[in-house]
Amino acid sequence: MKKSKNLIYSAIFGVIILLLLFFLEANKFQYGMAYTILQKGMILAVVAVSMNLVTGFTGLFSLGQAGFMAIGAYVTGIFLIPSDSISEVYYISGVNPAIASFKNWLESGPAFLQPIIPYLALIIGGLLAALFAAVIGYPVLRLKSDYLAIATLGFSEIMRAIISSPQMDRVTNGSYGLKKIPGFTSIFEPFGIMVVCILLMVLLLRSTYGRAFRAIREDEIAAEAMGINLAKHKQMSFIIGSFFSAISGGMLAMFMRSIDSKSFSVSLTYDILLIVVIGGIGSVSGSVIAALLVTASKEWWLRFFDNPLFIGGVQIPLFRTGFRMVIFSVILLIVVLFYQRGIMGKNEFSWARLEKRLLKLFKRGGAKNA
Amino acid sequence: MTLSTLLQHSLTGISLGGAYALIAIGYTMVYGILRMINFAHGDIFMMAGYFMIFSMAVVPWWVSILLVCVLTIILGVTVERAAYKPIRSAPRMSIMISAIGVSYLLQNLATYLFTALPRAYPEIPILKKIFHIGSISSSLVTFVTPVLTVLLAMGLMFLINHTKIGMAMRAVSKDMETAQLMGIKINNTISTTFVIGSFLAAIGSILYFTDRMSVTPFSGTLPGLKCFIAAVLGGIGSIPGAVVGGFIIGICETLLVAFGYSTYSDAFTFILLIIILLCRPTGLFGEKMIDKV
Amino acid sequence: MPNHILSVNDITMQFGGVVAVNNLTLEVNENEIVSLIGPNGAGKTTAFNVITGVYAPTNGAVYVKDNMITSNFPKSSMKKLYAGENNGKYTTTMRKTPDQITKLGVARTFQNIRLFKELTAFENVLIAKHMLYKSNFLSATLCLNRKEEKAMREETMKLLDILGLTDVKDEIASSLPYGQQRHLEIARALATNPQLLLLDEPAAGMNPQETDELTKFIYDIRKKFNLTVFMIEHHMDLVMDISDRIYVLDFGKLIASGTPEEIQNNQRVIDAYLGVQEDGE
Amino acid sequence: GSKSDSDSKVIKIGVFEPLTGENGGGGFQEVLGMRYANEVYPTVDIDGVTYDIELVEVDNKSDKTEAVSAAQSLISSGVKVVLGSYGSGVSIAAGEFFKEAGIPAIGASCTNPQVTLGNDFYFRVCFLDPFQGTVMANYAYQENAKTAAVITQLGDDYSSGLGSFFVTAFKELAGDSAIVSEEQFQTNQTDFKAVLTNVKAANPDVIFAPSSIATAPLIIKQARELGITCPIMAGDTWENSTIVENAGESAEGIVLSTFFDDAEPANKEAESFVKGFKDYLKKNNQSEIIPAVSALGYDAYLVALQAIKDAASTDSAKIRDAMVNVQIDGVTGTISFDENGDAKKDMAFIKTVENGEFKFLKTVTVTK
Amino acid sequence: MENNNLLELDNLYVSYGGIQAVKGISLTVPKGEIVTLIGANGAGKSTILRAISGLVKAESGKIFYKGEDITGKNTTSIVEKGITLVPEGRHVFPDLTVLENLKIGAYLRKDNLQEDINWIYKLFPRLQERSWQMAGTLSGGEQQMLAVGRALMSKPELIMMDEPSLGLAPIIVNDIMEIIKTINKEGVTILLVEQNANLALKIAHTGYVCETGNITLKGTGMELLSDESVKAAYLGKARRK
Ligand SMILES: Nc1ncnc2c1ncn2[C@@H]1O[C@H](COP(=O)(O)OP(=O)(O)OP(=O)(O)O)[C@@H](O)[C@H]1O
Ligand SMILES: Nc1ncnc2c1ncn2[C@@H]1O[C@H](COP(=O)(O)OP(=O)(O)OP(=O)(O)O)[C@@H](O)[C@H]1O
Ligand SMILES: [Mg+2]
Ligand SMILES: [Mg+2]
Repeated sequence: MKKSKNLIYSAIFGVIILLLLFFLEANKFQYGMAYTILQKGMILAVVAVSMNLVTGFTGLFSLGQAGFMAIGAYVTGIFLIPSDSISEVYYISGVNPAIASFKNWLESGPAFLQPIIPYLALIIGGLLAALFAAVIGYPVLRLKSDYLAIATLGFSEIMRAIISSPQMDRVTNGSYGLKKIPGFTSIFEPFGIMVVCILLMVLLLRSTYGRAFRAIREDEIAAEAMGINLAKHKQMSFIIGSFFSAISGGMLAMFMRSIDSKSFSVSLTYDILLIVVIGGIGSVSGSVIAALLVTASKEWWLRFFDNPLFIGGVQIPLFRTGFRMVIFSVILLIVVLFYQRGIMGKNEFSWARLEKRLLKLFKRGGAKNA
Repeated sequence: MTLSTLLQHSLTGISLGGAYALIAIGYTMVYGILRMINFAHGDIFMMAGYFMIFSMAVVPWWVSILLVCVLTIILGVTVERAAYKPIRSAPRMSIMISAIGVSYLLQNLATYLFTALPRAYPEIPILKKIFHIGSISSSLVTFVTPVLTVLLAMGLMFLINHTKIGMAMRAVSKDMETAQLMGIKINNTISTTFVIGSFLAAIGSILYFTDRMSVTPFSGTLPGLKCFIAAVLGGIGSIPGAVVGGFIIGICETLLVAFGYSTYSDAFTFILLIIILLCRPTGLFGEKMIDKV
Repeated sequence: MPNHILSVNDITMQFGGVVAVNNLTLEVNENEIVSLIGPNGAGKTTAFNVITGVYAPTNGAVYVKDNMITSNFPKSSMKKLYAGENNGKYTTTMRKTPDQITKLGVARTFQNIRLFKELTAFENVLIAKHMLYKSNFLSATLCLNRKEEKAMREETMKLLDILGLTDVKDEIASSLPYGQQRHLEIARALATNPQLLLLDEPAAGMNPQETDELTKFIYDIRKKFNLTVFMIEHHMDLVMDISDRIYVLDFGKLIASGTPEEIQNNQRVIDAYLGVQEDGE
Repeated sequence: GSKSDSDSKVIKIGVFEPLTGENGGGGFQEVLGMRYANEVYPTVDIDGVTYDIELVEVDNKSDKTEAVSAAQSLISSGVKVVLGSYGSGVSIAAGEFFKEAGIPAIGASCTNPQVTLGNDFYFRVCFLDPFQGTVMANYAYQENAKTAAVITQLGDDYSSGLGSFFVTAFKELAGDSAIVSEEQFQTNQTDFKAVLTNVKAANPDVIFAPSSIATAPLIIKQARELGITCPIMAGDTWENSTIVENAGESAEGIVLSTFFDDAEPANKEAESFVKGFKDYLKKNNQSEIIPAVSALGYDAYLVALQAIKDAASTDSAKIRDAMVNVQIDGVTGTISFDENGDAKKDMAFIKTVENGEFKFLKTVTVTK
Repeated sequence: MENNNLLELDNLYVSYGGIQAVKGISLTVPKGEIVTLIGANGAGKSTILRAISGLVKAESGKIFYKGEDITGKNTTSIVEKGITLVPEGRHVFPDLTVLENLKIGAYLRKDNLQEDINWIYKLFPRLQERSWQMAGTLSGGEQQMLAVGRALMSKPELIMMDEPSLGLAPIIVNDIMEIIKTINKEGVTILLVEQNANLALKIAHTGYVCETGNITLKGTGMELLSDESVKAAYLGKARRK
C-alpha cells in the first residue's frame, strides 16, 4: 500500500516536472533566466552526484572533478564545433589537421549519425576521463584522506596546465579556449542526460557494489577483511565518478558555448564540493536539490542585492555590486552552521518524510491560527 | 646562466620560500589540532595586508606592525569562534565548507568594501632598504624573511614538543573528549592555535606584501593554495615539514622559471607534490598513520 | 599433514626495536577449537594480523590448507631489521592481501570492534556477502542479478537470526550495545562462508554470564558451519571450557602448548599469565 | 535613472561588466564611464516620444561560467542593447547568447579579435590587439630598440594574444633574433623576480609586458628593484592610475598605448567629457586621472544612443541594423564600424608616466 | 554537608537522540568507599559515568559532588573538582608517547610528577619498558594499563573506572583489583563499573545492579555476591558450582 502511494506521488511529480519543462521550453525567451539556471543546475547536479559517489559514498576525498570536467568539455567542444567555424576558433595557430579531417569525416557521415554526435561526444569524453582516472588512480588511490584530496587537486591543475600550454595550441587552442560550440536544442536534452546519469549512479549505489563502497568508507581494514578488494573497488568508484564528471563537463561546454581552461580551476571543484556538502554527504537527492538551490540563489535570486535598491525613493545604503556575494557567503555559512550534515544529511528524499514534515508544518500553522 | 644570475635566483627562491613557509605553518597548526584544512587562512593573510594599508595611513610603521598582528589575531580567533567552533562535532567535510564559506566571505567583503582594484602596500622603510652586492641587488626583506621564518619555526617546535600547552594541543588534536577528561580546556587550546597561526599569517603578510607592494581581495588565494601544498608536501601537521615544504616550493618554483619552464611552474609544483606523496604517502615529515588493528 | 587448516611457520614480526612475535610456529587442525593466550603485549593480535595479511611478517611463512598466504625473505631491506635465527631461510617473497585471504576461507573479528559504524546491522552482514557475488558491476547496476541478491538477503537474515540480532537489524551498528556489536562482528565474519574463524577476544566486555552463553554459541556455530575456530581470549573460563588445544605466548615466544589441563598446571604459564587462581569460594 | 512617472517610457540598456573577481577593478572604471554618460544623456527621443534610458547593471565576476547566467539575466530583464565587457573572455562567452537573443552588444575595451569575429551582433569601440601589438612594436623600433623581451600571462587571451602580435610585428621590423627573451607567468602570480632575472640576463632594449592592472605594478616594481632600467611597455590596460599609485616611483618611464588622451581632447564631446568626468570621479572617491576604459565606456554608451536614434525604434534588431552605419564623434575619436563590427580606428596614443602622471608622447598610426 | 557522600545522583535521566539510556537513577558514593556498578551490556552503566563527567548532558535529574550541584557543568571544570574517569575503551592519546600520556594525566597539577611516574612504572613495569613508544601502537592490554595509570596521575579524589579489566590478562586483572584496593586505602573514593562482577563485588563496599537504565538492586558487595538473582544473571556458571 505504502509502495503504491509512493509510486503515485512520484508519477504525479514526474508529470508536473515534464509539464513544467514543456512550459519553459515553449516560453524560453520569457523565462530565460529560469531556463538558464535550470540547465546549469542540472549539469552541476550530475557532477555533484558523481562527486558524492566518490567522496560521500566511497570515502575517497577527491578534489579532481574540475580536471575531469575539463576533459569532457574539451572533447565535446572539439567534436561539436562545426567545421566551418574551425578556422575562426583556431585563429592564432590553426588546427591540427587530424582533427580537421576527423571532423570532416564525421560531418560527412550518414545522416542518422548527426543527431547523436553530441551524445557520442559526451560518452567519448567520459571514456577518456575514465581512462585518465584509471591511469592516475592506480598510484594515487593509495593515498589517504587529505593527501588524496590534494593529489587529485594537483592532477586537475596539471590537466589545466596541459590544456592551456602552447604545445596544445593546435588541439585545445591553448589559452584562447574554444568557442562556437553548439548548445542544446531544448531543455529536454540536458534533463534527459541528467536523469539517465543520476539513475545509473543511484542503481550502482544501491547494488552490492554500492554497499561495498560504503563499507570502504566506514572502515577500510574491516572491508578488506570482508573480502573486498580495496584497490579494485576504489579504482572502480573513482573511474565511474570521473566518467560522469566528464559527461557533466561536456554538458557544461554545450551550456557555455565557449570554454577555456580557466573555467575549470580549483574554484569550480570547490563549488561542487559546496553543493555536495550542502546537500548532504552521502545523499543523492540532497546533491540534486542543492545543485539547483545553490545555482539559483547564487546567480539568480540574490542578484537584486547587486543593484541599488530604492524604497519610497530612498536608496537603501548597502545595496551595490558585490553585496550579492557577501550575502551569498553569509547564507552559505548559516546553512552550514545550522544544517551541519547538509540539508538531507545521509538520507534520501522520500515522500513519507515530506508528508510528515508538511503535516507538522500544517499543525503548527493551525495551532497558530487557533 | 651566469653565477650572479643564479645567485640572484637563489636569493629570490629562498626569500619566497620563507614567506611560503610562514603561511604554511599556519595551515599545518590548524590542521594539526582540528584535522581541518583552514581554507580561510590565505584570506586572513590577505586581510592582514589591508590592515597594514589602513593602519600605516594613520600611525607610524612600528605601531602598525603591532596593530596588524593584533587585528589579524582577533580576526583569526573570531573566525574560529564564529564559524568553526559551532560545528566542531560535524563531519570534517562540513567544517571544510565552513572554511570555504569564510574564505568566500572575506574575499567578497574585501571586494565590496575596498573594490577589486589593487591597493598599494605601504613601504616599511627598513625592510625596503636595497642592497647591491656586485651585480646582485635585493632589499633587506629578502634576507630577513628566511631568517625570521626559521627562528619562528624553531620557537614553535619548542612550544609544541616541550611545553604543556603544546602537549595539550597534540592531545586535543587526537581526541577532544578524552582531552577534556584530562582537564584540558579545549576552547582555549584551539584558540591558542589560531592565535599563533594568525600571528604568523600577519608576519608572513608583512614580509610577503612588502616584497610585492599591492593587495587585492584575491591576493590570498594563490599563496594560500601554494602554502597549503607546501604544508601537505612537508607532511601536514608537522612544523618542520611546513618549513621545508615552503622552501622547497619557493625555490623550485623560482628555479624552474629561471631555467625557462615557467609555463609548467604550477604544474611542476603539483607534480613534485604527487611524486613526493607517492614515495611518502604522508609527506616528508608527516606522521605515519598509526592504524593498530 | 593433510588436516592442518592453518600452519604458521617460524613467524617473526618486528616493529623497529620491538619484536612483537618471535619465531612462532603453530598448527590448527580442521574442526578444532584452538586458543592463543598470553600476557598483554605478548604478540597475539600481531600473530592474527600476520595470518590475515594485515602485516607482512619480518620473517616466516603462513599456509592456509595448501595455499601459501605469506612467506618472507629477510633478504633485502628487511634484513637490516631482522635479527632472528631464521635469517635468510625464506627467500621468495609473496604476500596475499587480506581480501584474498578472506576468499580462501579465513574470517576474523577484531580486538577493537571494527564494524561499519554508520550502516545498519543488516547492511553490515550483507556487505560481507559481496565477496561471493559473481556478477560484475554492470549487471549489478542494471539489476540483472535479482536472484543472487535475493539469496544473499535471505542468508543474511538467517545469520542475524542465529546470532539473535533480528530485532535490531535496522539499527545503526554504532548504537548497539557492546555485546551485540561483538555478536554482529561474528555474524559478519560468518557471512563470508569461512572455514577458519579467527576471534580476537570475543568475550571482552562481557560479564561471566554472557561469556557462558558465548561459549555455548561458539560450540554451536562450529557444528553448524563445520568451522575451525582459532581464538585469542583472556577469559580463562571460556578458554578452558572450550579449547581442544591452547598455545601460550609470552614476549612473542611460544612458551607452552597443550590441552587445557596441561596448560592450567604449567608453572611457566601460571607465573607469566594466569597468576594464582583465586578460588575464593 | 530616476523613478519615472507611469506615463514616461523607459528603454533599458544592459551593462555587462565584471565588478568583482579578477578584472573587477577595470570593469568598475568602465562602468563609471557608462554611468556618467547616462547622467549626461539620460533620455532619447524616438518619434517625438521621450524615453528614459535605464542602465541595468550585471556583474559577470570576470568568470566565464557565470557570464552565461549574467548575460541571461540581462536578456530576461528586457534590455535592448548591451554594453561591455571589460575582459574579452567573458564577452566571447556572452556573445553567443546576445546573438541568439538578437540583442546588439557594444564592447568598450575588449580588444581580442574573437569578440566580434563571426558575431554580427557584437560591435566594439576600441581598437584590436593585433593593431595594438603592431603599434607598440613600431614605436619601440622607432625609439631605437633593437632587442625586446616579452612577458605574458599564461592562459590569458588578452596578454598572450597581445604578446604574440607584438612578437610577430617586432620580428618583422628588427629581425628574427630581436626577441631575446619570452617569459610567461601564471595567473595570480605575484612574484616575478625569477622571470625578471632572466629578462635582465638577456639584457633587452625594451620589455613588453601586457598584463592586468593587478599584475602590472608588481612587474614594474620588481623589475626596478632588480636593477632593470630599460623601458617597460604594455598595452591599454596599463593606462590606469592604480598602477601609478601602486608602483610609485618605479612607474616613471613606463610606456603604453591607449585609446584616449585627456590632455588634448580631440573634439567638443571630449572636451566636455574631460571636464565633467573629473568631477564625477571625485564624487565617486576615485583618483582624478581619467582611465581610458571610462572614456571607452562613455563612447560605447554614445554609440548605443545614436543607434537607437538612427533606428528610431526600440526594437533590438532595428537598433542592430542601425548600428552598422552609425557614425559619431566620440571622446576617443570618430567611431564607425567595419564589416566585422570593429571600430575603424587607425591611431593609438602612446603615453608614458612622468612625475606620477600619464603624459602623452605621440600618436602612432598603422594602416591595417 | 551533613552526610559524607562524595557523589550523589538524584533521579538522573539521560538519552541519546530520543533513546533513553538512563531512566531515573539515584545512587550515592560515600567518601572513601569503593562503589561498584554491575549490569548487563547496554544497561547504561557507561552512560552514568559519562553523565557525571559531563560528557553527555543529563536530560533531567541532578548530580551533586560534595553537596555542590555539578549538573550541566562542562567536563573540564568537573575534572578540576577532582573527578577523573577512566573511559571505556582506553582512549589513550595514540601519537603521544607513553610518558607523555602519563604527564598529560597530571595536566592540572603544578607540582613535581617524577615520584608519581615512578610509582605508576612500579605498578605496571610494562609501561616503563615502553615509555618512549607511541601509545597508539601498544597492545590492547598495555593501553588499558596506560589508561588506568594516566588517571591515577591526576591524584583525583574520586576516580571512576569503566571496565578497567577489559582485555587484561588474568594476572593483571588481579593486580588491578589490588591497586584499586590500595589507592582506596590511601583515601581515594572509587566508582567502579566492571563486567567481572565477581572481582568487583569482592572488593566493593557497596554494589548497585543496573538493568536497562534502572537500578534494580543495592547492597554491600558480599550481599550481592551471594544474592541468587545476581548469581544467576551475572556471575556465570563457573562460579555457580
Ligand atoms: N604497529 C606497531 N608498532 C610498534 N609496536 C607494535 C605495533 N603493533 C604492536 N606493537 C607491539 O607489539 C607487541 C604485541 O602487540 P599485540 O597487540 O600483538 O599484543 P597482544 O598479545 O594482542 O596483547 P593484548 O592481549 O594486550 O591485546 C606490543 O608490545 C605492542 O606494543
Ligand atoms: N552514542 C550513542 N548513541 C546512541 N545510543 C547509545 C550511544 N551510546 C550508548 N547508547 C545506548 O545507550 C544504552 C546504554 O549504553 P551504555 O554504553 O551506557 O551501556 P553499558 O551498561 O555501559 O554497556 P556495556 O557493558 O556494553 O558497556 C545502550 O542501549 C546503547 O545502545
Ligand atoms: Mg591483542
Ligand atoms: Mg559500557
